[in-house]
Amino acid sequence: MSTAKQPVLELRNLSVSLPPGGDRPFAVEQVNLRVAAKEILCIVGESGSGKSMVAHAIMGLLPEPHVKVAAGEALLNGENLFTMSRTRQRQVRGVGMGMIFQEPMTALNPLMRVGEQIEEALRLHSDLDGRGRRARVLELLADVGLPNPEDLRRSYPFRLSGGQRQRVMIAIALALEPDLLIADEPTTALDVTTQKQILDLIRKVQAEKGMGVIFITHDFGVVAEIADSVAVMQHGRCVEYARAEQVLNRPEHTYTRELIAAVPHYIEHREDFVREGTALLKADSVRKVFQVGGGFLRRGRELIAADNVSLTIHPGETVGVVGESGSGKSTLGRCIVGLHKADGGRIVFQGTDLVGLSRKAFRPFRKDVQMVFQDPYASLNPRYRVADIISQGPIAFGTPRKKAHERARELLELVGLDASVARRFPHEFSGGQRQRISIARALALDPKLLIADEPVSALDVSVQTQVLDLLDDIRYQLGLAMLFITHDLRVAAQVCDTIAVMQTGRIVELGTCRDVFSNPTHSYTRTLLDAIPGQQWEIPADLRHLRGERARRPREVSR
Amino acid sequence: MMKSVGAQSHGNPASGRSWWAGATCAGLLAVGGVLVPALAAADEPRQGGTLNVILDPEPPMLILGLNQQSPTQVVATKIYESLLRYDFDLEPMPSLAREWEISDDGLTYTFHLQEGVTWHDGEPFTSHDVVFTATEFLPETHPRASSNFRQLEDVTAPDDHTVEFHLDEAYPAFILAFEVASFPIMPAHIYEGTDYNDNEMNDHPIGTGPFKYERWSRGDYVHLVANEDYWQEGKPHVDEIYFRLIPDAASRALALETEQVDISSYNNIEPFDVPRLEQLPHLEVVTEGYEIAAPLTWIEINHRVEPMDDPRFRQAMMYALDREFIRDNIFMGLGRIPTGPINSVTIEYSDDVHIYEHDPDRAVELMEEMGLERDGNGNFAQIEMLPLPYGETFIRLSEYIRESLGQVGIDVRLRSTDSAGWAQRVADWEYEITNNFVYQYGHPALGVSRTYICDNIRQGVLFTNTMGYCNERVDELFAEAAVENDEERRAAMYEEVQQILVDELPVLWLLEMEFPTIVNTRVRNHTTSAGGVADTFADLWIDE
Amino acid sequence: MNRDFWNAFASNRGALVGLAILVVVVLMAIFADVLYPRSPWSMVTAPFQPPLSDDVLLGSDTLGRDIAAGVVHGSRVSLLIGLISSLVALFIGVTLGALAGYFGGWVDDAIMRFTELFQTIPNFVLAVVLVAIFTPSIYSLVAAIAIVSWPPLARLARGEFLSLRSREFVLAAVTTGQSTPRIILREILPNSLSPIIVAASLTVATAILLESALSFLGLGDPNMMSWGYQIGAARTVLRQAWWMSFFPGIAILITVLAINLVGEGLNDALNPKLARKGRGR
Amino acid sequence: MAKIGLFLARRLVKAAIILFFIVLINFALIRAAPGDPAAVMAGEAGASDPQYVELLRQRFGLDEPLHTQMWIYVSSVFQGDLGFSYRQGRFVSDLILERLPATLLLTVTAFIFALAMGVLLGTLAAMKVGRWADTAITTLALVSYATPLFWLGLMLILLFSVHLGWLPSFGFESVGAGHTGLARVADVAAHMVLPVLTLGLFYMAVYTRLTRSSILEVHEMDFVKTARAKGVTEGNVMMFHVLRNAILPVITFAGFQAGHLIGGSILVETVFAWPGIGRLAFNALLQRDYQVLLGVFVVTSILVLLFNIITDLLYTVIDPRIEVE
Repeated sequence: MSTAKQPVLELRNLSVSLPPGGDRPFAVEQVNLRVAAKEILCIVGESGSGKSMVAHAIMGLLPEPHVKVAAGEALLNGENLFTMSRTRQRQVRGVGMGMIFQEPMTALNPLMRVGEQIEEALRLHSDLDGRGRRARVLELLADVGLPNPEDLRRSYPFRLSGGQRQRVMIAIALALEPDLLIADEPTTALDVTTQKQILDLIRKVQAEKGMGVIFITHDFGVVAEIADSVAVMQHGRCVEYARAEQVLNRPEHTYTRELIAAVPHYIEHREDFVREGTALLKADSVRKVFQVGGGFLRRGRELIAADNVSLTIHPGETVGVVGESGSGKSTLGRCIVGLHKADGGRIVFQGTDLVGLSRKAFRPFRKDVQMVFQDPYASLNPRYRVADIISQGPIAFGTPRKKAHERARELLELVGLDASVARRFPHEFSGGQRQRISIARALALDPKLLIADEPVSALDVSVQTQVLDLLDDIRYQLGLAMLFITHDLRVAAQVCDTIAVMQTGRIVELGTCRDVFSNPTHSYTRTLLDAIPGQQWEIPADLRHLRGERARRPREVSR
Repeated sequence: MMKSVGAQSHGNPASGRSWWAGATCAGLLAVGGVLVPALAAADEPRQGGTLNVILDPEPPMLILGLNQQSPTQVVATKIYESLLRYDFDLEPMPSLAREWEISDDGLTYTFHLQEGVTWHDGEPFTSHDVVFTATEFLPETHPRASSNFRQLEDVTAPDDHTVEFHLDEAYPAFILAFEVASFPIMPAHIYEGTDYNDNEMNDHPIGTGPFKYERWSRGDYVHLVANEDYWQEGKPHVDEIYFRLIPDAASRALALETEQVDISSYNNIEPFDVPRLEQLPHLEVVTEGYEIAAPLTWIEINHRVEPMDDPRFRQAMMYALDREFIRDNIFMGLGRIPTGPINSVTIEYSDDVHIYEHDPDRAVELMEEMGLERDGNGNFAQIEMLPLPYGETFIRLSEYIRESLGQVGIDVRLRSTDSAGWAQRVADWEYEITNNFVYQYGHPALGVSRTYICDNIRQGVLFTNTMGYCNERVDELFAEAAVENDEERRAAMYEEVQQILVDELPVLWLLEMEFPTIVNTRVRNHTTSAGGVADTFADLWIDE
Repeated sequence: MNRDFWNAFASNRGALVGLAILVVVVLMAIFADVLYPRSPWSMVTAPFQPPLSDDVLLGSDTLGRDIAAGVVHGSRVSLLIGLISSLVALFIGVTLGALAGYFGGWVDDAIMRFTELFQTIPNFVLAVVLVAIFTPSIYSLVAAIAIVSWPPLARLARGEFLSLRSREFVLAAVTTGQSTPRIILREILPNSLSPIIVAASLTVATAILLESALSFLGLGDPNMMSWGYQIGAARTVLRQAWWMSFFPGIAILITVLAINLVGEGLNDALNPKLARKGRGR
Repeated sequence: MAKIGLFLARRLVKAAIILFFIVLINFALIRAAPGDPAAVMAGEAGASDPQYVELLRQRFGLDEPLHTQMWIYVSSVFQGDLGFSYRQGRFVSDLILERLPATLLLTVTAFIFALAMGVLLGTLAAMKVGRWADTAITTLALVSYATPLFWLGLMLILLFSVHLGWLPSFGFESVGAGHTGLARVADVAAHMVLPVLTLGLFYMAVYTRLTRSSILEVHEMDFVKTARAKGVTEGNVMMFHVLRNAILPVITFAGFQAGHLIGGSILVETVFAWPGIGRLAFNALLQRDYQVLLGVFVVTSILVLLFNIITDLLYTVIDPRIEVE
């Protein structure tokens, strides 16, 4: 457990109540935690575990009166945050503790200059005069590694990238050198390379200032990267709380074990895919340009989303396209499936160039190329029953309704759902189940190629694994080719035969999965690999085998 | 015949206008003016004070020679004058003409002008101005000049203060043509040789009257001040007049009530408000001063539409209407129930005609007699009515007509139009029934016959025989009576024509309308002639 | 689903009150001929009878017509015109908004410029002109009110379509080969309806206000007794007979209020996410 | 500065194009009206002489082909000439310019009143959400939002002018009272109270509701949490973080509503006998004075466009995210 030193923060029996009528009475139930100076405590859990509520309760940011602290104490340097006066609370915020939020795009006031926002805390809680505050702002901006502090001070948030904003947030939180820093999923919305920088920064400032840190995350990779101690939360309860080394390597609670087992990680890969016969799909110098910000009497900027992109997919092959946001990976997928019209190049599918085909001429190919989308909550029409959703494609292509519905029930079983759910509506399902339905819909047309656009990134890790396994299974069973788009190299590593790494609209590296991981040739690929959090941590062997088996299963011969 | 003018609204949007033209009045020989005592008993007039008069709607301009709508008249009659004024019995009185004679053959009218009269800009007023007005200005600008002066051969000015009008045919009614709105004398020195409509002085009227133009704040008020050089010594009595533009009827009533204004005229005040205002101690209501107009309102019927071509059907409609109710509840007692086409105050009126009482049963009988049958809803006929779009009273009236006719089985649907649409539909005979009111100008030859004679069935022209009624005997009687010098024979002819018309009911006469002039009791001598409020106000004074 | 909807709706007390009032008004409209079998135009008593006089509950007007009968029959016109013109506006607005939002590009540009044009002309002025030009009748009133009411609905529909068009289930419909009309009508439209229904319910309220304002200015259908007409007719006798304008005005006020309340309730029930921002945190 | 100039130029071009179409639409609409203007004019002048009608027709160019009339009108509008009112014998631009100040005074005052009160009440309600003050304000807003403004005007007259006698019920000022200087200002102000209240109350309700919901929405946003986490006082959170952001949609909407406000002034000017262009328009409409009506249309549309441009400019000042380029 944590050090014997006087803790900076101690939570005793913290319970946070939810408004009546919800699915459970408490968001957080009887949580006990301690954070000492220079300690980083990671609270890990899946969505709905109550981990963010803990942070909000400490900061006094719960959406009262609906959600409020029901019991317990939070002692900051021995002083109970829940019983102190409002004025004292305000003083403690900022001076005693600072907080960083998940979404850097919305956490800064869009109408205030960056400098003012940092200064505001100083003005309230320090004796510095104007000049002193300005100097301190510049110092803070430099401390969090932002270039040109002088210019940046006068910028508005909208001009900053997500990573830069998160740095500004850190600067705000650090402005008064608090004893405790609470970081609520501060890197979740960031690209992996940025995430690494921010993690490094937090670790650096924490070491320099000797702060205690509560770091909330869902990612065990991140935990492995920075945690001194770990608390695992499930359904509002803390199920395991111990030193990081112990939790990571010798987890005790079943739930922790499941979570860790589900962490995607690079594993010794199955045998390389052998390309046979002619390519199913051949993309050649595909180019896509968007007009941005155009309007009446005004030409927009050109944004090149895909430039000179070439790749091939053979029957039975899974090609992973990996890249950070804005790299053009989704654009590529959508060009192939015909949602975007490519501006240049050729996309040859079984001998036919799809680029430039009219809507009508494209239609027959729709059957062959299907797509699974990212957001399970947005990809199913909430007004239709599951059976209708799945059979919409076949019906559009002339299958009798009754037959299509029968097929839908078969497909439901194929994706691991009960056939009886066909009559239900999407809102009755969880995210993972919806993603299964989404897959069933894509399969309904018996496609030859499946485009999976970040199919698991909106899901919790445990569910992620199941869906990945399902996709992999189905691919084997049906002999599908798949284009798997993801931002997460670890995920790609689990399902892909071939990996294409994209950066700003171009493919910078293309090779077998093994090659890309073990022998990256492009510096960007190396940067990406480097940025994967928690690389030095090996998932305990006893958990690893749970997943290894399937991955190494011999390939079935594709039909 | 004359086709002078017709229906007017004074209250609402579009507005009314003109007076008249001349007409033959056999026996009406030139008489020197005798001043009729003013209506309000005069104490010693007090000098000074400000008069506030309601003006509605806003006149388009104040140049009386170019525009004769009633709001224009209310203001401009203080600025401009004519040769004559008329008393309540339509006898001429002197104005800019001090004396006048008419030759025995009725062809020459000689006017002797007042001396020492100057225009507001200081220029002297002479006979040249009169000649210019009669021969140059009005023929070009006055909508009815061509008919007023049809018999006019020429106009001469023997000297600066004498004018002679020569006619090519005797036309006794000509003596009535010198009322100020028909014959406002315009300053020759300003208008001669210019484009009258585009004269730069058009926004600053120059006349000879007792009040001078001072300021016009559009949408708000017109301000006139006393003319110190007025030719009648010691007049006018008040220092200034504000004509206040108050477009809302309720606000106008309130303004009278709160003494913010002193005078309202025409239908400034909705009839509903009159009884209440009349009760207030500081207000009096006068209905004199509209003798020339003598408006008569009726239901106009398109005889081209069945079954209204049948006199029995028109009679049935008449029997269905309770005209006393109309007078008492819609016009709030302002008016008299007419017996026929001629207003009871108009010359040649006769009451020896059939009287239509309110008798719905008779109405039903008549329609059954005609062989009409009730439809599923119990209606004998369906009629569309265009309400006259001139203010609320007429809308109420239309609603009343719909109800009353509905009760005897005539289903009336109202169809709204604006004034333009109304005018076009009526003129083009594209209507079934409508209501209308028309001025009579004192004599049947001037304002009555035009409505009923066959000659005047002219498509596209308003205020003609738009019903399409035609009876040759009626034409004959009107034509002969107009030139008949013998009083008895003329009376007999007019009596006959009235009897025929009352039997055949070309239109359904509803009411001889009375306009209320509502005046604060501190104002004296306000109504001194048939011009009423549209007179000079030279004699008007304000008591403490 | 329906139960949830009703519960969400019923949790807004104002909405329930509004619904109750609206039901009363609708019943009044339906049973007008039972309550007051005679035409509201018929002159049943002496003019200017004050409220609570012998036979006229709310007094009589200048011609002795029963104000209460007018108020009861007037509800028909208000509801009829409010409803029909809103439906027409809804049709125009949703059609244009859907086309603009779905097709984007120059179609969107053209339609939105067109919408902007109509939003720039002061809408009441436009309504007055339209009714006056095409002569007041129930048809011209409906048309004029619809013509000035559609732009906000078009903008709303466009926004919904624009955001739904790129929603993944719509993309899925494209990739599974659905036809464009089907995508618009079956995939997007049903999902965009909630906010549109709410907006449309508020449009009904606005339409009733517009109708009353036009009638007040004397631009109502002369054969249909309406509240605006009653107030317009009473304006000149405001001093003698306050009841003539007071009661019809109250009728408009509570009807419009009720519709707004119901609209808010619908909003709470149909757009739970938006509802929260409107009320407590 | 140059950027703002360019922005303005672009907005003006756009406004001109919209204006062009508005003029076309209006022209078409009014031409669709029944009734030959010349015949109507002649009829009202009491003359039914066809030659006189023909004369009028020529005099006012009504005998030209329609497209010529339209083209003449459109091109002259863009030269600032709104034509000549034959009914009033004056230039339309003069007529409108005379009436414009009264309307602007009324609408701008009502607008400012509505906006100020709306934002104030909305903020108050949002701060006291769920408590009696909120309930009271929300109810007031709901009721004001449902009140027909012409009726409200009448009721206010009944109460304040007729029964209490506190305020004048019509007109712009007490004409002939000879007030000058401050006394005149006070006199005009007294005349303005009821019309401004009547016109403003509805819009106040709109802005109140909008401000309230906007504030509640912004209140939920992350950056407000950030501010709280900094220990900013609730008052400052409201002033500097919430209100500033919440006001943006209110401004957008308010800019949009300028046109409605001018439309509403037709009713208010009619009820209160206010000498403005709303009344001018209504009278012109009834008199079929095409030139004046078209003029009023064009001018009110220009006002709306101007209002929109001002709103946009204001927006760029308040919101740094809006690029003026």
